[in-house]
Amino acid sequence: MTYALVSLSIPLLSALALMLAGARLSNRNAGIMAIVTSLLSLGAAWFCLLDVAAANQSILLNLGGWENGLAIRLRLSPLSSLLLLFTAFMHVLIGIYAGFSRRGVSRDFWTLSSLLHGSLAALWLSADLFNLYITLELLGLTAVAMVALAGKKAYKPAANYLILSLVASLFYLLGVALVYGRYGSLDVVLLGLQTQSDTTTRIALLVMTAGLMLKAALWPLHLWLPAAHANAPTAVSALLSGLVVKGPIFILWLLWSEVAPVDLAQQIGPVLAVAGMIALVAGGLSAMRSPYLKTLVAYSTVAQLGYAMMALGLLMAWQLPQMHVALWLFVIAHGLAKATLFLAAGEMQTTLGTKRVSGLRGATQTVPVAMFAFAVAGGSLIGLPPSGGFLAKWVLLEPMLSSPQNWPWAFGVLLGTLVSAAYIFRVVAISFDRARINPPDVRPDRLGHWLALLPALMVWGMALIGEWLIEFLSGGGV
Amino acid sequence: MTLELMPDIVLGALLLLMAWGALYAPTRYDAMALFVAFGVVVALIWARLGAPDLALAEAAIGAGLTGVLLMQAARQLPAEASVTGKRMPWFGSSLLFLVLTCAMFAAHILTDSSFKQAGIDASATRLLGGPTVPEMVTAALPNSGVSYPVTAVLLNFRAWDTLLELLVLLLALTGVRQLYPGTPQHPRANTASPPQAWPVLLSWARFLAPLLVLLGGFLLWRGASGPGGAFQAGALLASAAVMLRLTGLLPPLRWSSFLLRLAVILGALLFLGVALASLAFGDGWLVYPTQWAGALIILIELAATLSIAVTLSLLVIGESEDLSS
Amino acid sequence: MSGLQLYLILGAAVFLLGLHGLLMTTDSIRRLIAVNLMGAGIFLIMVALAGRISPPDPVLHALVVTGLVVAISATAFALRLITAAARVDSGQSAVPDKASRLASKSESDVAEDSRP
Amino acid sequence: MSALFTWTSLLPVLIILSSLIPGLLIFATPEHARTRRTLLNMTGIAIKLILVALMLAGVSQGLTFRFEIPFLPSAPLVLHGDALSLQFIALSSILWLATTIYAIGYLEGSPLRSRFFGYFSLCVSATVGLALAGNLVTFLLFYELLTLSTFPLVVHRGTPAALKAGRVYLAYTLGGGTLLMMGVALLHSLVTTPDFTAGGYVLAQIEDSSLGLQIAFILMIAGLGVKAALVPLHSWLPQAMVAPAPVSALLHAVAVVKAGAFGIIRVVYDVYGVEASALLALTQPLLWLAAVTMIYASIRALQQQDIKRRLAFSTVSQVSYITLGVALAGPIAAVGAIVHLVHQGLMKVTLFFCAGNFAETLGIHKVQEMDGLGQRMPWTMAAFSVGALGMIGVPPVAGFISKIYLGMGALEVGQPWVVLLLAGSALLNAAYFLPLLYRGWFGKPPADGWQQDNFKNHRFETHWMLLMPALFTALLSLLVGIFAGSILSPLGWSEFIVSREFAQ
Amino acid sequence: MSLSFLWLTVPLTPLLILLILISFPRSLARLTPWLWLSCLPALLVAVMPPDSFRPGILWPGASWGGSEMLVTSWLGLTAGLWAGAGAYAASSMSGSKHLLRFWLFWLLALSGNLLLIIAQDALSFYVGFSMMSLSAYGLVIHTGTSAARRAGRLYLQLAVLGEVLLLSGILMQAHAAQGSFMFSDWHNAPLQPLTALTVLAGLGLKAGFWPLHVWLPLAHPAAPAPASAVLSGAMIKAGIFGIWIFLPNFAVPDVATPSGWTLADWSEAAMLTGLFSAFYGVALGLTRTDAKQVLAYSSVSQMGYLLFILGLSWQLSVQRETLLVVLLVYAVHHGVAKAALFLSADLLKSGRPNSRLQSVILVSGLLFPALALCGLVFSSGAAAKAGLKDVLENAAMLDWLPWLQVGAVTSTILLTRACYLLFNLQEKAKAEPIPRQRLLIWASMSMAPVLLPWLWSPMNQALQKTLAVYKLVELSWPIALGLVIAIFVIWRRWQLPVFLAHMNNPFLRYSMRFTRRSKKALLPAFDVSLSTKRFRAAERRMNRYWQGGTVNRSAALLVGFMLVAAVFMLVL
Repeated sequence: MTYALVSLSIPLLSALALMLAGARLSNRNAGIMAIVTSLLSLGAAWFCLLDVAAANQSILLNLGGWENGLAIRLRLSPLSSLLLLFTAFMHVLIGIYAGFSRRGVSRDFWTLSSLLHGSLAALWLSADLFNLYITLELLGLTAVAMVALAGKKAYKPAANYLILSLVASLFYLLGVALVYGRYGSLDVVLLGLQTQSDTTTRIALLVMTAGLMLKAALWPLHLWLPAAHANAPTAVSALLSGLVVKGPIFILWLLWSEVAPVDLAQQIGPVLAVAGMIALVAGGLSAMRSPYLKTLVAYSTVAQLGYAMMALGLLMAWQLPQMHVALWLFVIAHGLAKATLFLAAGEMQTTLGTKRVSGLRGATQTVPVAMFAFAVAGGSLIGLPPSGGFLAKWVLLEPMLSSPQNWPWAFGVLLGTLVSAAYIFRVVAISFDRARINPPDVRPDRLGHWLALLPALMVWGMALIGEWLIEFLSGGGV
Repeated sequence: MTLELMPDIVLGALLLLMAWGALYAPTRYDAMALFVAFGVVVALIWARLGAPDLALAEAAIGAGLTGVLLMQAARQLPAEASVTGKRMPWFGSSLLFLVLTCAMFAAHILTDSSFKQAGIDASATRLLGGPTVPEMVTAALPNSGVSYPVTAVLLNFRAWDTLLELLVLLLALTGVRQLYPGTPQHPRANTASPPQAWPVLLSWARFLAPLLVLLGGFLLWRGASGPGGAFQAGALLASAAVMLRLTGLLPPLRWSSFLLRLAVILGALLFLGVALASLAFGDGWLVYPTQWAGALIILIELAATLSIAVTLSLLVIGESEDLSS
Repeated sequence: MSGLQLYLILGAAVFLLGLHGLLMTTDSIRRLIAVNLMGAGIFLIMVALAGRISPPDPVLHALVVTGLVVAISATAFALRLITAAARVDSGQSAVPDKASRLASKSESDVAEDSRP
Repeated sequence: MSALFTWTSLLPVLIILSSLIPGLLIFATPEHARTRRTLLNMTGIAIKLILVALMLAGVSQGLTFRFEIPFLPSAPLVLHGDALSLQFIALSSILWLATTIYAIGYLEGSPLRSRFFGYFSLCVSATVGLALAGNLVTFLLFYELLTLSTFPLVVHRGTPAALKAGRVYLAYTLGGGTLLMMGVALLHSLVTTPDFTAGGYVLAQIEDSSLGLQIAFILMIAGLGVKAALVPLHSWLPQAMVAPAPVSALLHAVAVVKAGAFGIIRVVYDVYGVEASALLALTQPLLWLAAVTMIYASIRALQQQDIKRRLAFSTVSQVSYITLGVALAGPIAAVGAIVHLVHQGLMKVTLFFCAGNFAETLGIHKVQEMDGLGQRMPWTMAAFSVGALGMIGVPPVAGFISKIYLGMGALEVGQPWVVLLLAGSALLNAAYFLPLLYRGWFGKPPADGWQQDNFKNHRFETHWMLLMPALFTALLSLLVGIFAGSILSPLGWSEFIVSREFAQ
Repeated sequence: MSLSFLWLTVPLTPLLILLILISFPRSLARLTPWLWLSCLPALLVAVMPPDSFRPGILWPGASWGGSEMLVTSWLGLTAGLWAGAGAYAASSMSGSKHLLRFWLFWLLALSGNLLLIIAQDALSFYVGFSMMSLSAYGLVIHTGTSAARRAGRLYLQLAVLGEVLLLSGILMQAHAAQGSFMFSDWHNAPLQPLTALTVLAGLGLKAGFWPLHVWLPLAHPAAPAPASAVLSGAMIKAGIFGIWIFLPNFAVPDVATPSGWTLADWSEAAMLTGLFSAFYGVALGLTRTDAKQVLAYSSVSQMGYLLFILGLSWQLSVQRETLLVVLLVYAVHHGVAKAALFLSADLLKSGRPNSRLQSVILVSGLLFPALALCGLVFSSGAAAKAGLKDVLENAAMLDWLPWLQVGAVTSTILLTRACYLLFNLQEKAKAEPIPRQRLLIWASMSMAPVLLPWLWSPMNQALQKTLAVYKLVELSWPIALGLVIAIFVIWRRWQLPVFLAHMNNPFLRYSMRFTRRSKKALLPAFDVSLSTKRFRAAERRMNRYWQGGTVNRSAALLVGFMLVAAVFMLVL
């Protein structure tokens, strides 16, 4: 647990230090500092993971040493340790990209990204409903601020994002209030032992779910996402899609897998799963028809979150532990893949001087590495073996296929795969157009392109540790 | 009973009226004014509900800072397209729907035992047959270092929430900051002198500001044992600062000043430092040693008050030249 | 009906009114007010719930205090953002913002495409 | 752990790496470094051939080559070199050699060669991996990788037509891949994923979950049928003809369609097993499907006026011979199916080489333009004739061996109508191939000269790198037919495979 | 040491020479006079057959050899004919275009023809047969005239059909023989009527008797004369040869089919068909005005007799050996004579005799084979006819005898016409001497019908039996009668109606129709088209609808979602 707390406080300290340092620290040094602290945090997260793997169970910590119920409790489960590691890794990677690739970022980026890192770490560790609310707010505000980093064009989407983010948090807060009013507790573990499916609980869960879905941009509450993610700076888009939307999903998962009474979860699960299926198709179709590259990638987030929603819904409906694994594998695989997609998309946009998908003609020649990265990461989104996406899909499919009455759900996965393939390869196919090449405006930035490739390779490398991951996540996910 | 509830019903009706007005008043200015009034009513309600510290906070924020914020925003915004003549489709039906929802919720509240006044079914909120959380608070209060339970909760039992809350404030400031350019270029940003204020306001400010500072200090000190605390104090101080700045009595708050930056982050930094120190040398993350708990809390509160005050004032009145680094 | 129940219902009503405002208003400031109304509704519910026992539940009060800070922070940020966005919309950008100048170094040549 | 490092377990990995690593290096090779690229290619091929020979020797000595790393729960990644894999690997390695030389000649002076050869090597790696796959999940993995690595080759020209074809190709193959994945996953949930076993491993489950097994079979065959170009899943293949000739050759002869056919062989023999397939009533529909494909594609081929398109439809028809042989589910037919895998590869690759030569040398793409080709390019035309006659089933070119075994196999399992089908198919093959030969050998060359005439003053009728591979494969297709009785011939090896498959 | 590898040289020598030709195309002119030597190994093993050869590494079951009379004599006949025609062609073709192509096809066909004879298993036979049939196409259309191309098309279509039928038959019979392709195993396997039918049809299409003759009268005239000679002399015989070895008459009771069917049941039908073919060939032949066409029809007629013998053999299993001799004698006789006649069609055009001796040679060289075909005494024809008659008499099948006599008469009439037309060719001949080399080869082949009975023992034995006077008379009067009728007709200058001469072969039309039909779109294409145009408008509307008001719409969706979820959570 100590390592987890260290991993959590390092980025927070870094953020404060950066604020304090202000203009005294050059932009570049600020970047280096943020990266180094992320690295330190990554190291701490790694040790924390080893600890958890050794203990093979969740570790609970009552803050301040107060008794259960009074104290805020932190919980370090295998999942949260993995997410800590993942978050830190993404920050290191994107930090390096932001710091050293040709696309500069303003100094505030470093403060914000450190804050984001810290708030995500706080979120993964928290096991207290109100504390989760604060981390949620923290997350939302950071995300909005980071979107606004892109400049004027992003203000409007950022403002919309902010308003909806606040609304979402408030819905969640309303639920928290009702839960506390009903059970007199905010602790996830304690609540899990108490909850019954009476009307108050139902209302509370309903509003919390709605709020979290809005926050996570789960279909049909995803309208804000494409604009916000597409307009954000490249590095920010990658963080937003890869990490930020996963926060609310974590809380949603916590709510339904631990707090909510089982019968209620079983009742409502199919609704979520169906929404996930629709998300897969609707988001995918939007991505397929989007004229802009980053919008396409953003819509693909909407679609891919459908998988997560499906996994969550079916987890609720069937109460099968594999679904935890599927859900979180999706989250991690999607995070890595999406980081690549956004970085690659941003790089290609800059190099080729166009936002349009059709501007990618000839991209395999002019920006080969970035395009390759895009395609490789896309392969994981589609779920081609042996990528992380495939791993997740496989785990998701197994219970679906195990008995005939569950087969219709598999059809959703099938559709999702096809639609993802359609939008990914729409881009890839255009990039092979040699007849009408769109010549690059500037020389490709090698470092940026290779950095974009890195997470894509990692998501395919997940195959190597696939069995271990599945075991690890199913060992003590709850 | 009805008679007993009369003030509440009146307050409630007033509240709803203000809320409605804040949303649908014909002009934006009216709406904003009504929203400020709404804040006042809320503060009243809270006072009535036995939450004086909240009432204080609401008064400082809802009636003070929010008002200034809104006015400032309104000044910069283009005129709003007229909303009175044209209403969105489904206005009525959606309202009806929400009223129905509210009625259903009301019906539920009226029938559910866990929402009864005092003497509630305590078992409902008992944790697995143990004590309720308020009982725990009461029981743990002597060890918390302060005697006022709300402060104990804020700065000890749920100190982690408060730490994060300070970060939210910082975050908002960072967010606001990066909406402004690094170096002022626009002529307006170079204004050497603050805008001319009304003489009445000027004199009021001269009188009010020290009072507010004083009151803030009092609230902070009092927070350990009674209603009050860092936030309320910080909010009041911020109000004072805003007022003084608006009247030009205070020099611009420059982000480029190291001291200002230190003041902004001090609360969070100290808090985090305490947390880390307790992790490294003490019994664990945010576990205060019992004998130092009171002192530590005061220290943190002091720093937090300063941070909150400076941050809020920057958020409210920070012009581009103030915020640029 | 007790006072508690009255305030609970009142809180819900304010919350729903805010939601209605969010549904129906198009002005950003009013939207922000709507969001604040929703928040106020929730705080009302929380404080009312705190009043079920005597003395009132300090935990809920503490939560509301924290919530208020969050709310004011977010409101301040939102207002600034809305103002900035509106400035951009009306084309009277007072000052070129930092990020876009920074971006202009590398992205000046990015074709500004407009939606069809 | 020690088992991980014996040479028998590493050999399958090395075989894959022997093309994968050169492929990756080629990507990094600058465009103008022709010698380096060629050297990399040739080194890879040489190493691969040596390794394959080693494994061939090992397998005939009874050694097992197995490599395993964990991947999914109860479905590890397994590479396993058995007799059947070797058949496919040997074919793809040899044809890789021919096709690489051909491609070097074909693409001389054209842009983006590093990319091309990089993907080319990846494609071969995927094919070899697919052949070595020791269980369904591993097979699925390489099956998808194959799709991905061939797509850049299909669209290599980058023209709008190429892109269109590429999109269609992807739509089909990724759809097929998805279906296959569903099938594999379904089967995994029923019986998990053990190694491929001669005689299959589903027999024990047949009572409990026959419906599931049937659906899994249908899904997998549909998925594999896309690549194997079974009607009605075939129409990507003729469209993919816009690709450069070496790619078409590779697609048709070795990599893609064969991957599908090979998969069908694996699924029927090593997953379900003949007995279970018959019990589940699965082979008969497959047989009909293959029959329909054979006839339909042949008739469509008749109507094509573009040489490559005609060849493409011929591929559709010929590959379904393999399916047919598998679906007949008898040992002799199995020999026919497995041996046709190689025979069709050799003959079809020859045909595509020649078609490419015509296009490259004289700019000839249409059947009508072939008049008198035999006078200008007698060697190419001769190679073309060998391939075409082999397709018809004219002895002693390889094709007739397959046909004999398929026919005998059909009679063996009491499906005499298949003989009629084979006869009809042979007639149709003749109907669409003989006119080409007629024009080539007996037509009059255009009076006003060829519309374009490259390589006019070369020592050979065309670039030697274009000519030699065609002659080489033509010769091979003759030799494997003539010397079919030798043990090392594809036929001998197929009988060896089948003797193991049907041992129990 | 076994000399069995010599069998290998039989088909390989032509292929080897072919390789040499390809490698040194420029020395073609120097090599052609020696190409006939490629038949030498075949002649050698025909004289001294070694043990049979089993090349294990060839296609499964390959086995080449055969020391019995059938193989040796047939091989000798074939090789001799090819050698003669080859030597002749070396001279006659020397000026023509595409010479290399001609020789390549020639050698390929030769190799195939030799291989099919020495094959002891069905697959080898099939290999040889295919090589021969398909390569012969190159010979048929060598001249490239439109007639040749038409004829070639029909020939090829039917050849492929024949091959496919043959292969089906082979497969079925091999299946009946437990997967063995050896003829020796087949003889103990049951024979299904379907198998018999396919084999009969497949090989019959090559043999060219009625009704499978349709290609023959077209292809023979179209091909160059040496090619016609081997086509008629050797290749169509391969069909008969094949039928003999594929469809044996070993009606062993225990290998009869369950239905009790044996080949003998078809014997009468085959004999009738054969006879009909004999007369049909004559009838059609008489309508023709082209010498080679007439000769071709004469072949149809003669193949009818061979079919008759085959049919007979199915019935008379006990007399198989005798019948084999009759068949051999008949085949050799017809092969040699017809080859000579076809060659004369070229020779007579090639020049005019420049001496009396040459004139004599010319006339006699033409008359000998023609008369031999009619059954002239002391010639091979007499031996063949007499042998057949003997068999019939011994089997007490006397009803058939008169027809043979009538056949002799009609044959005589036809051949008279053929000779008449051939002599007419002389009028169009070039005014230059006949190349001596050709004359020599031709003359030696023309003498063969007369000489062979004295050189080759089986034929000699058959001829011996005709030496009785009554037999000589019996043989001679039909010829005489035929000659009288023919001379009478010529004397009266009776002409056939013109429309008969212009009667077209309907199969040419069918062939054309088939070719054209096959190019038309018979089946629909299942091609998908990925077009989004149709949905574009709707999409635009959707885009416009969703563009503005993110917050309002999101709020509405939020409320809507809550409503739906509330229905699920609270109501249900």
